[in-house]
Amino acid sequence: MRGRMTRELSMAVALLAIWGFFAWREPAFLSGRNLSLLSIELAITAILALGMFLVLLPGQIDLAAGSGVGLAGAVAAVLVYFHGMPAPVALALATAGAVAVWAGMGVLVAVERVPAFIITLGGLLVFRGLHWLVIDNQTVPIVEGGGTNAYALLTTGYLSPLAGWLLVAAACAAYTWSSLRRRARLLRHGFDADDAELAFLKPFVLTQGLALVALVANGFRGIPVALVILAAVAVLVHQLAAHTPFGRYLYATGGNEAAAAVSGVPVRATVIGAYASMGLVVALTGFMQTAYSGASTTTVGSLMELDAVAACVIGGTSLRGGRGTVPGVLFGALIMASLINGMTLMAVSPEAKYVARGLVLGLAVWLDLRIGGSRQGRGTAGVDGGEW
Amino acid sequence: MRGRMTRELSMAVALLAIWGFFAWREPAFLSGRNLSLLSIELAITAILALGMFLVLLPGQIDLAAGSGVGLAGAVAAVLVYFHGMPAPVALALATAGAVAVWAGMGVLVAVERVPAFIITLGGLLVFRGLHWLVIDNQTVPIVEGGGTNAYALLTTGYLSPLAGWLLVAAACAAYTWSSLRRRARLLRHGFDADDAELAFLKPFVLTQGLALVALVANGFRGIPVALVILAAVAVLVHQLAAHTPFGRYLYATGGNEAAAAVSGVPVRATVIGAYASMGLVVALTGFMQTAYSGASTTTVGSLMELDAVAACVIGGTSLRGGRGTVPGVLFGALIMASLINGMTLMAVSPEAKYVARGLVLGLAVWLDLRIGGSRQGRGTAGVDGGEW
Amino acid sequence: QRGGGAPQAAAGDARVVIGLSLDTLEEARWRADRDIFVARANGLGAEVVVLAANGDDTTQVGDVEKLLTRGIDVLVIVPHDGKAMAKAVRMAHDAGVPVIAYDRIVRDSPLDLYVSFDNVRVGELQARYLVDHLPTPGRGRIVRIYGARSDNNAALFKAGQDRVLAPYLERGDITVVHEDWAEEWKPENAKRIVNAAITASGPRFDAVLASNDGTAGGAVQALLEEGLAGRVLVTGQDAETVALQRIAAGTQAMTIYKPLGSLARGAAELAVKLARRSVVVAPRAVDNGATAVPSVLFDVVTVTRDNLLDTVVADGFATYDDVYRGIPEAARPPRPGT
Amino acid sequence: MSPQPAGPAAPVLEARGLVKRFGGVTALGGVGFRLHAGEVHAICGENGAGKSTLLKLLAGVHPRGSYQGELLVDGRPVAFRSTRDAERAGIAIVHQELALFDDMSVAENLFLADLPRRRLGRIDWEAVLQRARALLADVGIALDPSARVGDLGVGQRQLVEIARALARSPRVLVLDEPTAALARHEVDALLGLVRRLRDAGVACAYVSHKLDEVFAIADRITVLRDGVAQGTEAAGATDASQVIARMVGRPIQELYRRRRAARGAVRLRVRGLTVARAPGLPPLLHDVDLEVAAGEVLGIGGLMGAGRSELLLHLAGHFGRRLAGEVELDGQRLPGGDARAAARAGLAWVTEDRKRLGLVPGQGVAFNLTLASLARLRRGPLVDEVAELEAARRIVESLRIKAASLGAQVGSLSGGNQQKVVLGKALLTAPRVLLLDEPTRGIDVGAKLEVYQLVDRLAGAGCAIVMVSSELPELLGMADRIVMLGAGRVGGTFDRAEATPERLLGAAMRHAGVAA
Ligand SMILES: Nc1ncnc2c1ncn2[C@@H]1O[C@H](COP(=O)(O)OP(=O)(O)OP(=O)(O)O)[C@@H](O)[C@H]1O
Ligand SMILES: Nc1ncnc2c1ncn2[C@@H]1O[C@H](COP(=O)(O)OP(=O)(O)OP(=O)(O)O)[C@@H](O)[C@H]1O
Ligand SMILES: [Mg+2]
Ligand SMILES: [Mg+2]
Repeated sequence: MRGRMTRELSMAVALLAIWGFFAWREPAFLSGRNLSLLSIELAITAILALGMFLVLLPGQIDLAAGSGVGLAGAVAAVLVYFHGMPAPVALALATAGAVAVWAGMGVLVAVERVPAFIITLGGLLVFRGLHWLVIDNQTVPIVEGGGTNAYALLTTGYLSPLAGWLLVAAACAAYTWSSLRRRARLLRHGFDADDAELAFLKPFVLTQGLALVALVANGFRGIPVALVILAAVAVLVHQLAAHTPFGRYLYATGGNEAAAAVSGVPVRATVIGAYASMGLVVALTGFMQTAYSGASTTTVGSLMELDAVAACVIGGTSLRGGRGTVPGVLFGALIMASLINGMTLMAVSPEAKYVARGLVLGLAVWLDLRIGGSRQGRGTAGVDGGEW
Repeated sequence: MRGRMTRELSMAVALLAIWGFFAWREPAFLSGRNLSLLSIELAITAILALGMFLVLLPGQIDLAAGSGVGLAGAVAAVLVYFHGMPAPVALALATAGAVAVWAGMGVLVAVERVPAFIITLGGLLVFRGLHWLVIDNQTVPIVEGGGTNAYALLTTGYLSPLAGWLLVAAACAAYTWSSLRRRARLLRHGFDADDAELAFLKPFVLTQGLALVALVANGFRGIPVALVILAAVAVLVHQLAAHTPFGRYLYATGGNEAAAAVSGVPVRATVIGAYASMGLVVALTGFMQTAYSGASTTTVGSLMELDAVAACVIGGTSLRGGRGTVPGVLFGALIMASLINGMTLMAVSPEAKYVARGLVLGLAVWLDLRIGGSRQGRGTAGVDGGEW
Repeated sequence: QRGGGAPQAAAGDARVVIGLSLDTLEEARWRADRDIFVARANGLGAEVVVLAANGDDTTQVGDVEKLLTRGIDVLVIVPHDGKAMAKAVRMAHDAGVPVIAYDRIVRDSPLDLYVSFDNVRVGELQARYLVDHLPTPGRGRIVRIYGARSDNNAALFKAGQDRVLAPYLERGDITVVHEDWAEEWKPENAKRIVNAAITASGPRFDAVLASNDGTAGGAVQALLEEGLAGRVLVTGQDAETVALQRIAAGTQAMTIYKPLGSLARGAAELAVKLARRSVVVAPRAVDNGATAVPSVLFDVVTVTRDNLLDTVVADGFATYDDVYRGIPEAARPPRPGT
Repeated sequence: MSPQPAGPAAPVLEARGLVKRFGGVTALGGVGFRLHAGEVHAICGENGAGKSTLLKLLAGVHPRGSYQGELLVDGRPVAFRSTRDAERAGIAIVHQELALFDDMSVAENLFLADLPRRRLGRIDWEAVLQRARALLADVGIALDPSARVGDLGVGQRQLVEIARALARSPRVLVLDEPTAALARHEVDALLGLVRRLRDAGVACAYVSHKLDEVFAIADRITVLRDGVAQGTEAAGATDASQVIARMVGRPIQELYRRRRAARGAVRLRVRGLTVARAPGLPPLLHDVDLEVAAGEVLGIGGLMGAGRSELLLHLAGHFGRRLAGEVELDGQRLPGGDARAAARAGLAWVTEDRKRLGLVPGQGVAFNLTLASLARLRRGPLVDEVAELEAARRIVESLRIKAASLGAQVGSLSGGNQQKVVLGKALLTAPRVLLLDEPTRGIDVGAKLEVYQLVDRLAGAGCAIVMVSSELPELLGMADRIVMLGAGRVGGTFDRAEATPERLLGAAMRHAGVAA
């Protein structure tokens, strides 16, 4: 927990700097419209990053995420457009496929012990090839021209203002209730919890935040469905990682695989589980990314895996496994998404875009190290160093 | 050393399978012309892989290699073509730059302790941006139309048959002499060494091999300069890694960084040194790759870092650091290069190419695990697992 | 299967081998090119070996090497990069193989023949159509989406567009409210760009000058979500099926149809002639920096809602059902021949 | 080793007012310390007293600036930037946690920091091997210099570690629990070596929890408690009980107290067990028979490499291929290599190698304690946070684990407290059979006492306990019956009544001839 506060601070500083800069150079950046669109782009980046987070925790990696995104989206698109399947069915099928394939990769990593870097690098190539085969290098729309369907709605759907407000209200109520209840239990059993002030401040802040989101979003077209999906995924992954045995196993496996194994942690099942969940996430992201560009083309998804890893690491997830938090990952994703959105808004030239992205990536992590110091080695030089 | 023999066997099997297949489907594969060209392509892949090897040994990684290759080549090309610099000077300048920059990244990794994955991912983006800026998204030839210079000769130069034979002779002589001398010294001090038979067999086999190469190459245009460069680099890197303190520090740092630090290994200097060497290699590869395509364009170098890592891992280098050998890396690079060369020769469609590359990558490593078992752990389940 | 070695200058009707080195097969159009070309060549009794370089110059140089290794009588090349492939031409000539540049010229090299559509002209047609069909012809506010910054053709299209737009821009009759490069020709980037345009300067523009159908698709997607689709004029190129459907549906105004058929067939015929070392007639010449390259330039066609049937469908490039897919029978024009 | 004249009165190495903090924890709170040439200076203290930290400062592991206070060598102030500086000043350290490279040869490990070179900076391997052979002979260790360190047993590795420190013929030798992993005869060899060094004028700082050793070798003894020096005395002028009293701040009476519990029904029965590391390899365990009843403590002794750890590992389902024999727990057969089945049957195992197999160092105390029992701490699909904390707190209190909080990183605890966490993890699974491998390795008397009391309590509660130990007194004190292993065979089984050190050692040696 050491330096926890400061590390969150450093994140906030980085983010504020970025937002401030864009707002200054291009006021429209803070317009409700742009923020809504940003939230959709964020959702796509962040969901994939959350999946990557689950894979990084046990000390693995998934380089196939990007091309998997392309493939999943393509399969669904083809099923819908050429085989006239109802969108929900197509999505379900594609998802099932992705989960199976990723679980398979998990087996190769956990049971056959082939380094994940290799397996998923192989996956990257294979899936890209399949992706192009599936769409025959054509452009395959996800829906009959101009129409709409469940698939398209993933990124084009918005909640009605009323629905939005109800959702926000429900969320806040749920959070407040559960957090207060948790605190009560802790205190009852004589463990220390947040003091009263903080305990009431937190739900309050959350409520304000969500209200603000709703307000801004409703000012445009309402809360984007994509954002709701992100929220759901984030809550789910957080619960999974922090509060279920499976989550503990992820951390334990990443922290010391041998010790975990002899403590009765089903190491292999854990790793396979992580990859299976990644499959689920990859499929979901694939649908959203494809829906975002309206059709499946050969370029969908390329290099997204790197963005996902970057988001995780910016958010303090260790590439050696065993360390990381969901809020951190969300923060990291937000930084990446804001960057791209803002630069596009300013019509920055591609070269400059690359340079800026690279610098910010390095800077964010470096800043984090400096201020938060959370990755710094204890005691002797390099005790926990040499980390990628 | 356990399973050393078997692992080399498994490599050989994989390679023979690949060569056999191509020779069967496309006889031209074994033509002197193609083999010479293959050797040039191999040189480019392998040299970068050897650099990556030096970075992987201490447990780091370099994702910026690919775009670095592009940038280095571009800088040199611009200096030659637009500023009319003599090629050697231009190459020297670009090299110096690369070394400095990579050493810088090394410092960030070793001293500032920013994860290498992030620093070099940042580098990937930044260098690509700079690359495009430098050549202004144009195409910059490396030499005035049709002419030639030191730069172009890197991949278009060939040794005269005589020179080739002399070189081969010299190499064999040197090897035989040194190996016999070493054996003598070992025995003199009463340590065990190869028995006489083996001791004479080795140089013999080497001589045969080189003679064959010379024969085939001279059948086309002579031994390619690129191949000579590769040989030089390989010998150098092997000596460095296996027979100098710096090399041993690389292994130690990768094997157990904390232990290395407390046993007086200059961990930071070692890591920085590894990256500096990588800078050198990146520059060299950059020149060769650019020379190969005759001009610097925006696409030079993209994704080469992944091929390099793949070659290393296929060759048995551990991504956790501390394990790997130069011959292994060369083997891995040869597999990759042969694969791409052969498939192109067979005019395989791009999709199929991706799929095949992916499958072979996974297969090679899996086979290696199965037969060589060199990555498998002794004792309790998962005790040494979780490697990427 | 043929062995390696140097190609023999095939005489008379000997079975000739044509090497076709494509920049990429990632876009639908190039597959069409390939299929028609191969079909025609085979028809003329020639064998064709096809390689695609996935838009990477290094790969393409390698491809050419491989083709020469296999032994070919003529090289037909679609250079990813006009300047870079000069090296390929030299290599081919070293091996005694004549070279035809297909669709894109190879610069600074002793090219034997150039067969293409005029890419600059494509840009001109796009801009010309846009200018003429603005709500008030010749005046208005437009968004410009260029192709991949790293792709030379993108520059050519832009050049053509600029040539037409220049006077209007000078007079201020036409103003560009937003312009950007769509990295990798990615539709999602095009969508981002249009979104950015709307965010930055509101939905007050009359047209999006997109350089190809891919980016046009991204633009239309953004406009759809904005409810502007159909009201804002969008240009394109390549006559992708999806684009034709958009034109039929009215969300895209035009695309440039390059009668691939004639180009590919023509190129195949010329290639076979060259391979057999027989006479070739090239009416025009294009300067590639080194020489005036004998050229055969095919004309391109502007496809709009009105001439869909007479162009792409009549050519058999796209079927009636594909084009009008998802459009109610009532709204469709009568099926040709009925 | 270059012999030096017995040192002058001025201390070779002196520390003044050393203060070292790790985040919140104060490891050292102003420690002074003097080390003279030609003396062995023992440092005693409870787990977490700050012994290792002190030694690390002396040896430059923690660089200057990371602590306050000053170090003087030959009366001149020094500030080490790294262990290299310390080595140049003639100070070498043997770490508590092994710092060797498995993939490298013994010789290379010995000279890694300064490998002899030939022209072009290439390593002179022959010289390396020769120097290694010379050094090992000189130090009296029988090891092949070209052997791969990864293939050595725990003890042999420890010896390599010591030899490495001596490779630089230091003037000051710092040893942190060098004998923790050693068997009796190896310990004697080591002590002899240290004496020879002392006589050669080397100054030795020596940390050990084994007081008999300390008194056998030390000239002076400094006691640390909670990072503060409790004074230094000549070994002759004090005795074990005084030292212990100062270490723990309270006198400790008799260490081994066992209330005889009524010997209940047989819980664990092993018959004819023969086990190999892997199929095809020669068996490490031959035809082993043993029985443990409820309420009974079975001690297992033997020399280094006897295969005791392998026996326990195999019983716990973590190791080896069973070639013959069977294992029953409460009448239920346990298949080989099925750890989950063993755990489900109520069998728990505590490793001897806590660093590698015991802990997830990056995680908190509670996390580690409950890791093996999460299944029983569920509340719906989630882990019941409160139940988890309760369980953790119970263990922390009953084992007196010294940690800043339940969330404190285990990696930052001292060796002994880490060991307690490993024990606690096993206890939380409410085992019916408990396998302990060197449960008191590297922990202090106070902690030892607690462990013994715990064992006693568990036995009293009807748990069957198997305890592997290299320390005969421990076996004699705690076990109801003792099985001696030698080279993987049962060399003899004794009732506590008939057991004497001589007979036990005899039994351990019985098959020693067979050992590699
Ligand atoms: N790297 C570290 N980070 C944080 N705290 C540490 C670190 N190393 C030691 N400590 C703390 O400093 C105190 C002293 O630790 P030290 O290892 O010196 O104890 P010790 O006397 O060696 O105990 P033991 O006999 O178990 O080895 C302990 O409270 C420990 O928790
Ligand atoms: N890493 C290893 N590789 C190969 N053999 C090993 C390894 N570790 C131990 N052994 C062998 O296994 C046998 C038992 O080793 P071990 O030292 O664990 O026995 P032990 O009776 O538990 O002694 P102790 O627990 O005191 O070390 C010995 O023959 C030892 O040489
Ligand atoms: Mg200690
Ligand atoms: Mg043991």
